[in-house]
Amino acid sequence: MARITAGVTTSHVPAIGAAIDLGKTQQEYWAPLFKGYEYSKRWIGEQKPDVILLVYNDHASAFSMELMPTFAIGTGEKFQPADEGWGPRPVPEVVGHPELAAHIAQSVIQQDFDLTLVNRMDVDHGLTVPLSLMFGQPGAWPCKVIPIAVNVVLYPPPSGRRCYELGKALRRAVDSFDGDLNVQVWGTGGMSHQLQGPRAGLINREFDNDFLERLVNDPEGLSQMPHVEYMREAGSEGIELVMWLVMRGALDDKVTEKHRFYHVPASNTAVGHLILENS
Amino acid sequence: MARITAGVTTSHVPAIGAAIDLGKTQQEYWAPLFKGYEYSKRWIGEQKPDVILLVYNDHASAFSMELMPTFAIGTGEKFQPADEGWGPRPVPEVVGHPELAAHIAQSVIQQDFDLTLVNRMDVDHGLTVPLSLMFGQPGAWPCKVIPIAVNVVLYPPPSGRRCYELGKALRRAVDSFDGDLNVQVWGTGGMSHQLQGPRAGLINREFDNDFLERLVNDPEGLSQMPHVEYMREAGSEGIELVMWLVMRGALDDKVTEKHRFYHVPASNTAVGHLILENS
Amino acid sequence: MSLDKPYADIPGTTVFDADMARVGYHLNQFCMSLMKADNRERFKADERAYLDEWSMTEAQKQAVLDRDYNRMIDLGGNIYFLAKIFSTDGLSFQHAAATMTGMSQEEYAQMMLSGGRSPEGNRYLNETSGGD
Amino acid sequence: MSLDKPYADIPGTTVFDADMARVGYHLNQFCMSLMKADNRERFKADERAYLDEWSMTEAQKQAVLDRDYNRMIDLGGNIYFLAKIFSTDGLSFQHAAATMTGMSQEEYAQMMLSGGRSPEGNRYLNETSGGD
Ligand SMILES: [Fe+3]
Ligand SMILES: [Fe+3]
Repeated sequence: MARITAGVTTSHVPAIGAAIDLGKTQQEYWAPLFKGYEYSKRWIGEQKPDVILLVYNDHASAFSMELMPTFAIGTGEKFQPADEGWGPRPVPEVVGHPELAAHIAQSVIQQDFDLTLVNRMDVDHGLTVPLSLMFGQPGAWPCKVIPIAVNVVLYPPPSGRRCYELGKALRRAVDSFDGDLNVQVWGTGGMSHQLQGPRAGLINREFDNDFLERLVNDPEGLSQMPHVEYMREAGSEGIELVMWLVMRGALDDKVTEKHRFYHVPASNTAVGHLILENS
Repeated sequence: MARITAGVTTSHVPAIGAAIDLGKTQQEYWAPLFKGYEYSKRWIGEQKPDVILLVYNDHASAFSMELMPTFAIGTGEKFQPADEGWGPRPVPEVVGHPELAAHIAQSVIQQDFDLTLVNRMDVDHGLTVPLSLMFGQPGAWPCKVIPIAVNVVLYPPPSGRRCYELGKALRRAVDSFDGDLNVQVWGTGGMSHQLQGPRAGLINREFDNDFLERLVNDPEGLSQMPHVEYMREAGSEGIELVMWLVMRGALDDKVTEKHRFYHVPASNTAVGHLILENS
Repeated sequence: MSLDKPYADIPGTTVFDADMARVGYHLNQFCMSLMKADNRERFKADERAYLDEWSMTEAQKQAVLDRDYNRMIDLGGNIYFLAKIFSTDGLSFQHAAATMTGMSQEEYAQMMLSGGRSPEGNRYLNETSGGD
Repeated sequence: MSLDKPYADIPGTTVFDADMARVGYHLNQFCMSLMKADNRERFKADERAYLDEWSMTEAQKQAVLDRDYNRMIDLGGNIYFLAKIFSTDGLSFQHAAATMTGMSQEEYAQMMLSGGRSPEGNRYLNETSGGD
C-alpha cells in the first residue's frame, strides 16, 4: 500500500537556488538560512521517500498567458529544469512516477477536481529549489517527484479551502494505490514577500509565525482565510502560501511537528519551513 | 444585466461540416438531417444572441497528450478553425468575448472549478459544426463565442454531475456580469456513437430518446448517471453527452422546450438536437 | 495499477485511459504532427522514413503502415488522434470505422442506414454476439 | 467589468487579474520569449528592433527600454514575466524590487536585512505612510 508519511513546507526563493549553485551557502548572508535545513537533510536521509508530490507554482516558465491551468499534474517520465532567463539551473533532471501520477489524476478528477494533465513541461525554481534545500547537490535526485503546479500568478488562484481539499483528495488517491511506496507531500512558496511596486519588500513576521502555528494546529480554520488577507498581510506574492494547505490537507488531522524554522531575509522573502509527520 | 436566455444542444459530427462545406445538404442522405435544423435557424435569427458559451470537446486538435485540461475556457479575442488533417474548414474565424470570458473564469474559479484559461487555441469541428448547423454559411459568425472545452478524450472525463454543476456556476457568473448581453449556452457532441473497434457503429435509439427526455425534465436525476453507463449504452464516444449537462445546468430548473429533433445516421452517429428557453 | 476500470467488460471497446495513454504516447504525438500540411507531405512522400523520426515501437509503426486501426488502438492509439492518419489519406471516419469492424464500407454504411449496430448483445463481454 | 476587486485598496500593489492580463498580454509574451538563449542574444543586440517584432504598445516598449518596472506593471506586466528581462540583464529580483521602491539597491538590501518593510501603515490606501 502506498502511504503518505510526512509533509514538508518550504519557501522556494530563486536566490536560494543561486546561492547553492554558486557555492555561497557558507557566506555570512546565507549561512543562517542553510543552518535551518541541516536537521531536514538528516531527517530526509533517514526517511528515504520513494515519491514526493511536490506542490509548487510555475513562475511564468512552463505556462504563460497562452494557457494557464489552475491545477496541473505532471504525468510524464521526466521534467527538465527550466531556462528562466539565465540558463537552466545546474541540477539533475526530475524523474516522475507516471503510474502513480496517472492513478492520482484519475482518482482526483473523480473527486471533482478539474485537473490538467501535463506530460511535457520544464520545471522552474519553484520545484527545484526545495529539492536542493532538502537534498543538497547530488548527481541525481534520490527519489521520484510528481510535480503538482498551482496557479498563483494570475488572479484568482484557487482558494485556500480548495487547496486544502485537494490535499485530502490526494491523500485518498495515494491510499488507494497498490504499490508499496513511501510518499511525501511538499508545499512550497511563501512566506511573506512582495516583489512588485512601491510596497516591495513587505515582510510580516507576525502573520508568518501565526500561519506556521495554525498550519500545524488549526488547518481547518486557516483554510478559510480569503485571498485578499494573504495579499494585504503577507504581500502580493505571499499568496503562494495557499499551496502549503495542499500539503496540510494530505496529512492526518493531528500531526507530529518534527521541525520548524523561520528566517528573514532571503533576498526579498521571509523563509518558513516545517516538517510534519503522520503518526 | 447579462442573462442566459436559452440553451441549445446538438451533435457536432465532422461529416455534417463536410456536407455543408461541400454543398451536399440537399442530397438524399443529408436532406432529412438538415430539415431538422430549419426551425432552429429561424429561431436563432429571431433570438439574436450576443454571446454563445459553446461547450464542446476538442478532438486532439488544440490539446494533445502533452497537455490535457479537464475544463478550459477561451479568454482570447479570436480563435481560428483547426487543421484536423485535411486543412481548416472554410468557415469564419471565431470572435471571442474576452471581458465576459475573464469575468466567467474569475467567478467560476471562485466557485471551486479548477479552470484552465486559454488565450491561443484553434477550434475544431466540435465547435464549428454546431455554428454551421445553426447559422448556415455567413461571411462572419453573427455573434461572439466563448469556447468552453471539456475533456472527453482521455478517461476520466468530468462526471455528468460535475458538468451539471459547472452549468450552474456559469449561470451565476453570467448573472453577475454588468453588460447587457443576451447569452446562450450550447452543449454539443453525442448522441450515441462508437468510432473504434469491432463495436463501431453502435446506436442506441432508446437510450438517446430517454436522454433527450430526461435532459429536459429530469436533469438532476440524469446527472447521476456514471460514465460507464454512457459508454456501455451509447458507445465509447457517447460519453460526449456529459457536455449537454453543462448547458442544462445553466438553465432554469423548469424550461420551455421549443424544438426537439432526432435522426440516425450522420456517418457513424445518432444526431440529437434540443432548443430550450428559460421562461 | 489499481486504476478502477468498470468499463473493462464492454465488448469490442478500448477505453483511452491513463494506462493506454502511456503506451500510446509517441504514436498519438506522431498523429498530431499530421495537423501540419508540410508534415503530411513528408509523411506521404516516405511513410517509413517519417515514422522513423518518432520514438514509436516497431509494432506501432507497422500498424500505421498497415492502416490497421484496431491494432493501433491495442497499441495505445486513440481514435481522435488516429483520425489525423485517415484524414491525411483523404478518407472518412466512416471508412475507418468500417475497417475496424471487419465489414466492407458498403456493408457498414448499410448497417448505419438501417439504424446502426444494436446495443442488444453488445453491452457485456459474456453476452457478445460476436458481430453485430 | 464587475470583476470583484477586494484588493484594490492595497497600497503600492497591482494585482495581476484578468483585466491586467488583457492589457499586458503581448508585453508578457515578449518576456516569455527571453527564455530562449537565441532570443536573449537578439534582444541584447538590438532591443528596439526586437521589441518591434511584438504587437506591444509604444508605451510598453518604452517602459522596457527604460527598465521602468513600475510602468511595465501599470501597463499589464506581471513580475514573474518581467523577471525574464532582468534575468537577461544578469540582475537579481532584489535589484528589480529595489528600483520599484525608489530606493537604491543598498538601501533596499539594508531594509530587508533589518526585517523588511513593515506591514504597519501599508495595509490600506488611506493609511499609507508614503514610503516604508
Ligand atoms: Fe514562488
Ligand atoms: Fe465529438
